[in-house]
Amino acid sequence: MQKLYIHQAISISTQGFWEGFDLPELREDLEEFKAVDPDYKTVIPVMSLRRMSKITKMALMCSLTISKNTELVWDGIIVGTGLGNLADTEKFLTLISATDAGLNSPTAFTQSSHNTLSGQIALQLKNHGYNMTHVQRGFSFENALQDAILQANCGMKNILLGSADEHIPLLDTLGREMKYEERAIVQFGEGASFFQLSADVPSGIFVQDALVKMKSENQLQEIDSFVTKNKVDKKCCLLITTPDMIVDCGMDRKSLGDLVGNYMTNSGIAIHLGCAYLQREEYNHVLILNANSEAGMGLTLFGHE
Amino acid sequence: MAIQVLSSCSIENGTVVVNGTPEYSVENEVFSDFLKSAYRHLDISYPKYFKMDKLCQLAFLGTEYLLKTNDIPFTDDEVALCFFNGRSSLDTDSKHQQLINDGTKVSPAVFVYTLPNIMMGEIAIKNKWYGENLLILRPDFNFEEWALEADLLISSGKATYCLGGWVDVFQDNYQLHLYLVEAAEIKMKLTSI
Amino acid sequence: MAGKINVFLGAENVISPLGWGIQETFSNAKNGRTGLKELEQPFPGITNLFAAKFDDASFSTDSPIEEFAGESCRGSLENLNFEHQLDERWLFVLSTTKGDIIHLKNGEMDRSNPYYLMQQLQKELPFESQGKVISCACISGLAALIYAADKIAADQVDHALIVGADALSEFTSLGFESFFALDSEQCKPFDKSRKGLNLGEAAASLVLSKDQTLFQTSPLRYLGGATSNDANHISGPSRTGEGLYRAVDKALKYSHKTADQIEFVSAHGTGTLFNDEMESKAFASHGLQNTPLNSLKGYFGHTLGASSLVEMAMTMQSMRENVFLKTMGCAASGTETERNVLTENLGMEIKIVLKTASGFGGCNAAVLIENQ
Amino acid sequence: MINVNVTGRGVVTALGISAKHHFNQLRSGVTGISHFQRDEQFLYAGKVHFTNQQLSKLCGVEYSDYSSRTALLGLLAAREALSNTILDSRFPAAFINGTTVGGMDLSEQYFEAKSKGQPADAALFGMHDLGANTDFIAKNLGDFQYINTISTACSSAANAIMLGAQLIQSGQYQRVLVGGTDALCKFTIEGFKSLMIYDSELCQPFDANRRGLNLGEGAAYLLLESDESIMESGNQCLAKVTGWANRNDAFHNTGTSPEGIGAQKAMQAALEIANLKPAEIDYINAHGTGTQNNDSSELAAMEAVFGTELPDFSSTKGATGHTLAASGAIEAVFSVESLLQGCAYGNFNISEPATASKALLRKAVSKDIQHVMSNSFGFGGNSTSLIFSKC
Repeated sequence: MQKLYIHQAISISTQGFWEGFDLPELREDLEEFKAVDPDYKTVIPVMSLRRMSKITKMALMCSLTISKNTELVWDGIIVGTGLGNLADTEKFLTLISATDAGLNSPTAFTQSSHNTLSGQIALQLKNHGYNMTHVQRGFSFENALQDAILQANCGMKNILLGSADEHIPLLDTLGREMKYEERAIVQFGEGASFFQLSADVPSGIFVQDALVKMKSENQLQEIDSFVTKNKVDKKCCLLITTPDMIVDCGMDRKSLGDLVGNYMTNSGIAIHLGCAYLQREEYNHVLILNANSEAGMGLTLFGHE
Repeated sequence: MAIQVLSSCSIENGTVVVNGTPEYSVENEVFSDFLKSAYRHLDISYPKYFKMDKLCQLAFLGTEYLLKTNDIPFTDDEVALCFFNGRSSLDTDSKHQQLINDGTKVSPAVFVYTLPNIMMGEIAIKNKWYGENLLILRPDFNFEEWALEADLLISSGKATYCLGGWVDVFQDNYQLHLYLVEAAEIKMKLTSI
Repeated sequence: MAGKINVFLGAENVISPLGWGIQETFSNAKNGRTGLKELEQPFPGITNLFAAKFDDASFSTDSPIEEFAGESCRGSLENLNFEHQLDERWLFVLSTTKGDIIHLKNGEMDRSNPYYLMQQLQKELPFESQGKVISCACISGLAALIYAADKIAADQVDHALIVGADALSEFTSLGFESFFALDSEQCKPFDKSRKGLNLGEAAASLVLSKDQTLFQTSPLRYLGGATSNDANHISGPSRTGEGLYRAVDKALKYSHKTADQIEFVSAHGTGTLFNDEMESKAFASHGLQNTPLNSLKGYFGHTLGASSLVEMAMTMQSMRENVFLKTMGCAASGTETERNVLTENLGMEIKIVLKTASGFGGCNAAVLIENQ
Repeated sequence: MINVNVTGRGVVTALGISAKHHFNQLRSGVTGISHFQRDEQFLYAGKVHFTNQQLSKLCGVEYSDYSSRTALLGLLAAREALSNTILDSRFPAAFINGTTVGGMDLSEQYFEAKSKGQPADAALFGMHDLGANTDFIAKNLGDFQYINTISTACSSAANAIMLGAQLIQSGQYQRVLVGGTDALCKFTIEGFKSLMIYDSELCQPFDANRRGLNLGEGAAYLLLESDESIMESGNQCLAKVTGWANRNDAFHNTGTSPEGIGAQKAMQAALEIANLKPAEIDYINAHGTGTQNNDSSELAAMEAVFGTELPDFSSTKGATGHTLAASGAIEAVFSVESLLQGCAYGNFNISEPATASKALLRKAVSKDIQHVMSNSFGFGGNSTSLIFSKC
């Protein structure tokens, strides 16, 4: 597998705006899981800002900041999002279900498209390269990462990879109607994470192996063989992006839900967190476990040189 | 099972519409003249056409226009004919009755067309089709109900294709909506489902 | 085609000049009576006609066909167990070629449309689902039977009442006369000296159902049926019998039977030179030249859209009573291929019967039924 | 070099079901677009003439009020694509689906109920997320080790095909089902109307007087297999995917640049990957939506890539309507049929061509076809070009 080095990472989450690999002080007693808005004006033109929904703003803030720090022209822009632009979708659905709405404003419609994020990034950067959006539920980000690895294997050098999901109040309403537990509803989260990946310039931290399997008879056995194959020792931190997932493997572990809330692409920020752990050289590896659906699971392993 | 339309043809108000596209149109032509000019437009030679009554001529025209767009190599028994018709053969019945009322000698050439299913015979002869024949009389046309009959003919294994629909003629009033349909079934040998 | 759902048929009935109801009609036929006779001045312009016609005094309205067809339906329904709900799972089919055509003489277009007759009949029926009219010339009856059976097999309906009816009219009499297709004496189906057909009027009805218990008397089983076209000529039958051969072939296929399992054939047998010849050829092609066969046109005349249901009902009665009727009018078999045409009533226990019909427009129909 | 073989295909659109049926319809010049009524307004659209109940029956699944039309259409087409293939094999299968509306038809019901103050059923959102539609299809087909959903507007399915081809070529998977599905829904109809590019008449792609697009619905899938997989499945190679590329126009969120830069780059890169000269392309199944903007920039881009000697080209959207995410896969199936049957399709409803080039086909043409290019462009500047070649 082509090694993919991580050069930059930027996230927006309920923990705030987080740039680089220094581990910030993480609060683990959060009562709210809404992403803290940074000052978007620093990179997004104010005129466009007004009409953008939060998910677009978050994604642009992360990706444009990364791009500003480098002279590179991206060979590919790859984004994973679970639910896409919920706010714009809700807005347009409300518009059209009103009786005799007549001609509606197209803004919400055009922005509701799932690839608005990758498209807006390309537009802002005038980037004509590969541009992709993966939307496979809880594995959207894992699949985007898989795509990045595949494209690196096919010759791409510099890739901008990211994830984003937004929260709208309707989700809470639906959660209540569907009789979710109140704590689970409170933990509905949101956030965005973007990374500069390079296939040829080393950075110290790299993606060692990534696996997404939709069909797995025995998840624990699967994890075991993945860990064995990659010669992972006890000095590995396990980051779990799934609520209620219990893995007893003698590794240090952290649940992302408590840190940033639960959203479909929170494995994005798990990578960011993993990078920070690796940077501090506390661990040899960071393994991200996403077992978001009953049968499927994603395993992403990072190492450092 | 369900069916899907391969081609369609409508004829009314001096216009022949094939697969949604106007194919031939004239204004202010009486029905009998229209039957001639639309036949000429087809550019085929079938002298028997001129022996037919108006109902058969209309059904024949509709079928020919419809088949022009499709060159499916039908085998001789895989096309079922299924027609709905509103006023039976009353147009020709009236002619036959008029001869009787007038005390004139009745004509076998007229009498033979006093059966509405003759139009299916004419189509079968032209195309050498030996398949199923069904004619149902009803006051109006409804595609969904026709599709149900066509579906039954196909799903019961009696035909691969069904051609038919609505043909109705009475004096100067006429209307035709024909369809050629096939099964919308996908044949599968999937064992993993 | 009978799939998983079996289709049963019974409650057959016939109202004809030969008898009022299936019992009387069958008994009269068995005793060698015929409904055909020489009519003097049956219609203005026709001096004499050898035909089967009801006595004018039998009817109280100006629409005899409405009365005798309605009577047939009522008779059929009386033979059902009425705890069964009569609801939208019922199908009503009228098979007729000309309906109440006598009103055309006065220019009454609407009443002359067969659809009108169906609506009139439906008014008397205890179920309200929209009735159908099938008009496929002389195969109308079998076409209606096949149609109804297919609908039941496909689970679109549960039960069907089908009635075939046509009246003797000036309209058809003069038409057939113009074809020189009429015999001025008793018709002689399958006979060497046959000259033509006799016309007649009658109604016949029967009930099809997926439910055996609907019938008071044990029903027969519908095996399969098919129609086909000669693709040859609109008024003359195919010389080779190609269309009929194919209809029988398909009916056998849908019935999952082979020709050698057919024990009896109820033929169309109009008595015209070409029709009977054509039928013989088609049957011979299936190797049925030695299978017992009859035509019942000599009892009823050719009752057009009603004929194949009249003959079906009579044949069902034969299967129940184990008596098969002779071909009235036929003295010695006279078609090209030697055939086993019944010229005397024959007592037989028969399991599987083939019923066929052929008509103008080149259409043919074949149905197989079985005595359980 | 591993070949990317197309060994199965399935399609459902307003024209009907099955690849064979569609080919007959296209060659005959039949359109599936009809004038139909929706919420008391009439519009031209390519509506699949089966109810959700009928679709469920055709798919062999139990009807449910909570199954989206997008998923049902997709399952039906996928079934056809896999009709000769058993999934359980030593080669794990992958499934990549493209969609943009997903279960929007159900979400609309929720909002409709709410706007009328009626109780709304939260379960209607069960298929709002696009991946749920993909999972529904996958679950009813068999076991897939890799399942993914691509949503890049109107190029979604084309990108799914591209990704599948790369998975095969890189040796990661031997057997990949790729394509896309989208159902008609109020959301997209009203959306394109709000952009004022929904033609109230029959759409006229590549006509000088074109006014916009007609939406359609449908789904299509291709089964891609490596040579090794074919040895096991015994499937016949119908065509090869030889070229693919995705580039971005980076000009405007919904509009395309006048010179079609993204389209040019995608076509050029696809030709490079296929190792073909422009002159070797025998037919282009263009994106050709019928909007002023798309068709003029697509023409400009084609001229930039192919010079004045354009290969024969046409848009088949006049027959199916614009099926959004599914269009790339539907047109890929058409391209495969084009190779198999030696026929380039005619463009629909042209009265005055938008180009003087004779290459714009107005009627179907029979000829030997070795290589077909299929273009798909979407919102967000997303531009994808695929090349299919004879086996």
